[in-house]
Amino acid sequence: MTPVNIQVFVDVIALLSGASPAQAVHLFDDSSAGSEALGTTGLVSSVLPGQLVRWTVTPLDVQTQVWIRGIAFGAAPPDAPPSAADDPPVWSRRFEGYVPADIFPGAPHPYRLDLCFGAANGPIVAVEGPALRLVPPCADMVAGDGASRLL
Amino acid sequence: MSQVTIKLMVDVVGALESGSLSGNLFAFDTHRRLGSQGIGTDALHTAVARGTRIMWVIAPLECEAFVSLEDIVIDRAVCEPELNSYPGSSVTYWIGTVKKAAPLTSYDLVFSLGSHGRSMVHPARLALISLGKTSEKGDAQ
Amino acid sequence: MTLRPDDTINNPFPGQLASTQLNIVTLVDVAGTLAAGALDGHAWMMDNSPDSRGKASAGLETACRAGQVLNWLIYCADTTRRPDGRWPPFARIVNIVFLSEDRSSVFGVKICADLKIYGGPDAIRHPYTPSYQYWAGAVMPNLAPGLYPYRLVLELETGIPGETRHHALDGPALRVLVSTYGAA
Amino acid sequence: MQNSIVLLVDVEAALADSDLADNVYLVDNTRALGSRDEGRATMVSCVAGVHNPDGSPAAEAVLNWIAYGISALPPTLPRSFNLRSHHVAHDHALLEKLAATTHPRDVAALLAAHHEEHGAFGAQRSAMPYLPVDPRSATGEFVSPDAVDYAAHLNPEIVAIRGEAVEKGVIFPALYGSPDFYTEGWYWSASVDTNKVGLHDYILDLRLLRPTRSGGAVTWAPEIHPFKVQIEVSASTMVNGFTGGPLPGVLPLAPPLPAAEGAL
Repeated sequence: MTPVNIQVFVDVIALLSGASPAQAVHLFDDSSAGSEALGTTGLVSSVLPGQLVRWTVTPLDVQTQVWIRGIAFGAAPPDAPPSAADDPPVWSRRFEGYVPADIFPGAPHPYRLDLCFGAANGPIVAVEGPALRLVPPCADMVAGDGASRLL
Repeated sequence: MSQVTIKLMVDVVGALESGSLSGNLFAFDTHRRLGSQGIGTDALHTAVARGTRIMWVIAPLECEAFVSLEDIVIDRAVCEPELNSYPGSSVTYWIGTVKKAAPLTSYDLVFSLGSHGRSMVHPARLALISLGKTSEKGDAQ
Repeated sequence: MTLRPDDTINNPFPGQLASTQLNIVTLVDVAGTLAAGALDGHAWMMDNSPDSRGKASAGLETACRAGQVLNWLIYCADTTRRPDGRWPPFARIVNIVFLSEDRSSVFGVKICADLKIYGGPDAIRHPYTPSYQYWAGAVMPNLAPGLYPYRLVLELETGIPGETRHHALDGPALRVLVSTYGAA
Repeated sequence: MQNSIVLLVDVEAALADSDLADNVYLVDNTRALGSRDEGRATMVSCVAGVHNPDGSPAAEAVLNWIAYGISALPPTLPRSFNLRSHHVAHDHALLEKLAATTHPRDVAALLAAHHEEHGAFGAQRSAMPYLPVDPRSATGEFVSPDAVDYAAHLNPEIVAIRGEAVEKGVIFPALYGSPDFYTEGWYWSASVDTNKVGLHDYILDLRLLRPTRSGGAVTWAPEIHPFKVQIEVSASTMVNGFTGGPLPGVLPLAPPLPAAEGAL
């Protein structure tokens, strides 16, 4: 089973100049099981039980710095601490994990993505809206057939 | 008539992130040997004399980051900077001539930063000091 | 070239566009493209120009000005080295072709100066000498405002050594705005 | 991660002192990572490497260098401002005006005005290979290549990056092209081997142009001035943002699951 890559593109300067996450943050994935709202902060990624999900963040203004500080699932309050502590440094955190095998498919699992930038104690921008949705294993076999043949 | 260039290098991302130009502005001039103080800091004191032509230009730290100098707030009895643009471009600079010598004339800089034009003021940290006072170290402070 | 009303978009800071570089970023899901045999739904474009339209779609309209430097960068959805040590297949830009307004033919006027691939070092002094591989160009300084569609031609590795496939994105365009001289 | 390292040079003072010391100031964009002495000649740029648990690099580290003259034209000017062919267009315009002129006095006046505004007609400006074809002061005014004052308005140019950090394989610099007007399309960039943790020296060779007048002619002689700079390489090990450990676990989807290590 190939992993799902969720790519987060951020126009850092726009975001820090007052643009909303909806304007300046774009989320994509390469799920072979079909996803919704690609390119928006409302991305719903279809994932399979046991599948590895990887998040990466890329600045559109390539010389600026942006990192994922934390990813919080569920209805976490907006001011809840992010999932990782201050140590290790934000640039050495890799966000990836396996989809639980024992969760019923169907319902989306929303998450909050906390972004931070160059400064150590700078602002954190919370991106609300994306979600993972578990799909039954057969959904992948139809859509992902061609890919698995090639790879 | 002498001319001095004051180059204002702005860390646009740092300023937007911290909401302040303090520590995110690096000001340079070409009058070190004539007594300018604090070159490379956000508290540059430029040594000038009556008749010195001063040019203020902007340089962002990164080529993708926009910054412009919207205003220079200074005692107009000392200098009246004017906004100019390079012919055939929308890039601007400020230019002014020192009308009278003064021991210390501090001035505010008003910047516009980032793709959505956030306005930010750098208050009274930069200054013009008198060329004649150059031997008195620290006098500018 | 007809001037549309929005070519004179009322940007409150007219200096910014020409004086900053723009990045036009394409994200390609290589595996998805190879499986489908087409880029549709597997490639998206974005930029960092505040007035652009169609961001995160295949029909990006980049708002820019004459004289401005544009960088075309490409990212692949999967860039993680495999457990067997191989890298996943990747995509590169092999051409940028400006088209007529209805995209039916190649446009006869030069749109960008020095439009080509960049990022190659002057000399490979060491195996670790970096190579960046991106396309860039400067919008011709005398170009009239208007919409300039273009085709982004991509080459995708297939994972089979020596075998590549070519696909094109026909949706993007540059929207060259009226240059505003002088101060805001 | 990309480090931008900018050198600001007081070219006029450096030529007067025949020395870059006290006349170069450095700024970079990684203060948050620990770079220090920003705005000074002694600036140390910090490079934050990240490694996988097996020691392989987990992220690329790249340095970019650019040098500005404090009195030179701003780097943000779009290319349209200073096209390399401008002087040809000016010469053509002059020819058209001359063709429409009959009186010798008008011809002389036209030539004088052209010389004042754009330099000598048809001048072989490339005879000074390092000078821009259309030299301008910081205020955008045309400056004759014969004017020694123009030295202050010229950008220094990085012509080589060498020294200990290069010899020891810490940085791998090369010269790259770009369509950027400012540098006439050249800049230096390097990748960093972030396994080489610690403080490292390297040398930037900066080329300044010194005008000397002998008889009626001005000669621009290139001078190479070495300048020592430091980088400090640090490295941390990549950890999983969810588990805090080296490996990925099961995603903490709500409702919280009991510990499910080894779900796969």
